[in-house]
Amino acid sequence: MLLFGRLADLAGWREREIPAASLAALRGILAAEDPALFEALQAPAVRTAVDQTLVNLDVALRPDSEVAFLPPMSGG
Amino acid sequence: MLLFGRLADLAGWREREIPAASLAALRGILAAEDPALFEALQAPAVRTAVDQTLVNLDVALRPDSEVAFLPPMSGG
Amino acid sequence: MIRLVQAPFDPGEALGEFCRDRTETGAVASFTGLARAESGRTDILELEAYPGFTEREIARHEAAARERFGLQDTLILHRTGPISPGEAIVFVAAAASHRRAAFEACDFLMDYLKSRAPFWKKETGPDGARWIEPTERDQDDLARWETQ
Amino acid sequence: MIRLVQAPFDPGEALGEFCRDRTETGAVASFTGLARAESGRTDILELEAYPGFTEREIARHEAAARERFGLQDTLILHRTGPISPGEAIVFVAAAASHRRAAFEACDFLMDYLKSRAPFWKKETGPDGARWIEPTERDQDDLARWETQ
Repeated sequence: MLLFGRLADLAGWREREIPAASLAALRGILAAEDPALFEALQAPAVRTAVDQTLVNLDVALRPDSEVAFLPPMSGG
Repeated sequence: MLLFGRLADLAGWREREIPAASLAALRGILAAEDPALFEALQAPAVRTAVDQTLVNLDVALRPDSEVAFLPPMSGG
Repeated sequence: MIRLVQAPFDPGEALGEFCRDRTETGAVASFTGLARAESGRTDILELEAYPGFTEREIARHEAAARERFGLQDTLILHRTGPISPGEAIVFVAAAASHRRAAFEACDFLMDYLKSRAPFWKKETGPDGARWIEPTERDQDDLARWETQ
Repeated sequence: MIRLVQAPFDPGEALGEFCRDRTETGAVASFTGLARAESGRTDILELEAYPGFTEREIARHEAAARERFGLQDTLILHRTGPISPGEAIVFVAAAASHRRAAFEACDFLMDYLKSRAPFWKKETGPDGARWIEPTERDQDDLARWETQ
């Protein structure tokens, strides 16, 4: 699981291995472990990518899936 | 007197000394000498500059005045 | 083409290379975004990307721009990591046969990069660090392309 | 600044110099016009200026652009004399704190250069020579700035 931008600052880490069978299960684990991070991930502006593809709904995860939480983006 | 662009091609010269007391007098000399050039200079799209300043009406000329006839411009 | 670059780059060199040997192009528009010192309020800018994902998302928008504006070619260079004031953050170039298409494509790509491309930007100055998010103006700029 | 140049120039070098040591700029837009071969129909382009007058007229429009768009700086390089396909004819750059102003200023200056700046342009190809005058599209492009 990957965190970017202010989400990584909030959590205090950028990358971790977390065993979970689905996105919903992963969110459940985070809710128990770090409620502030869980809350931040629920914001509508935060996008979720699974294996580098944006997803809008819950999806199943494989053991090697890469989940990334993306706060509002700004380049340039 | 200076000619630019297609006016110079039409006249076969780009620069000449022509004694004339005013723009109108200069045009008169050209009308007698080269009617095709005179005609071309009358086109509304041709601008006239005296001493590098655009003029719209007849003006008096000094012996060292520089008169330029400018056909439609296009750079870039 | 999109390239993420970690070291400072010269936008002039990028433009020079992009223009080279183009005998049928006519028009090349470019945009260079430079890091501002903001009178001492910003010491360092830090740009984070999601390698792989970031390039792929940008390439998708590059392809959309080429199609929409009938471009011959595009180039995007984007810095990641720490950036000092005066350094180039982003360089965008578009080649077309007419200047209007080249200008609009650069404008379109920059609006996208500012508000939608997968980058995260942190400014650090004497008052501490803050994450930059798209401004209302950035959102308005982007919306222009949706209503056309 | 406006400079008429007789030898081929590298637009990349011009942009590199223009961007150098700008710690408060943010945005640099540029435009490069390249001579087209038009699939063999054009061998050579010849640009004539009225030295002194041409620079002064362009400087007046540069000043107008700086004022209108709140620019920090502008640079215009324009070739004169014979130009081969692929060579840069014109380079325009505008520096501003926001990208919209920089883009619009380049666009504005190019529209002016195409239709009103004191240059005369002759194309020579296998079918002979012809003088280029502003197209209807160039006139329409220019008119956009008058109605705003």
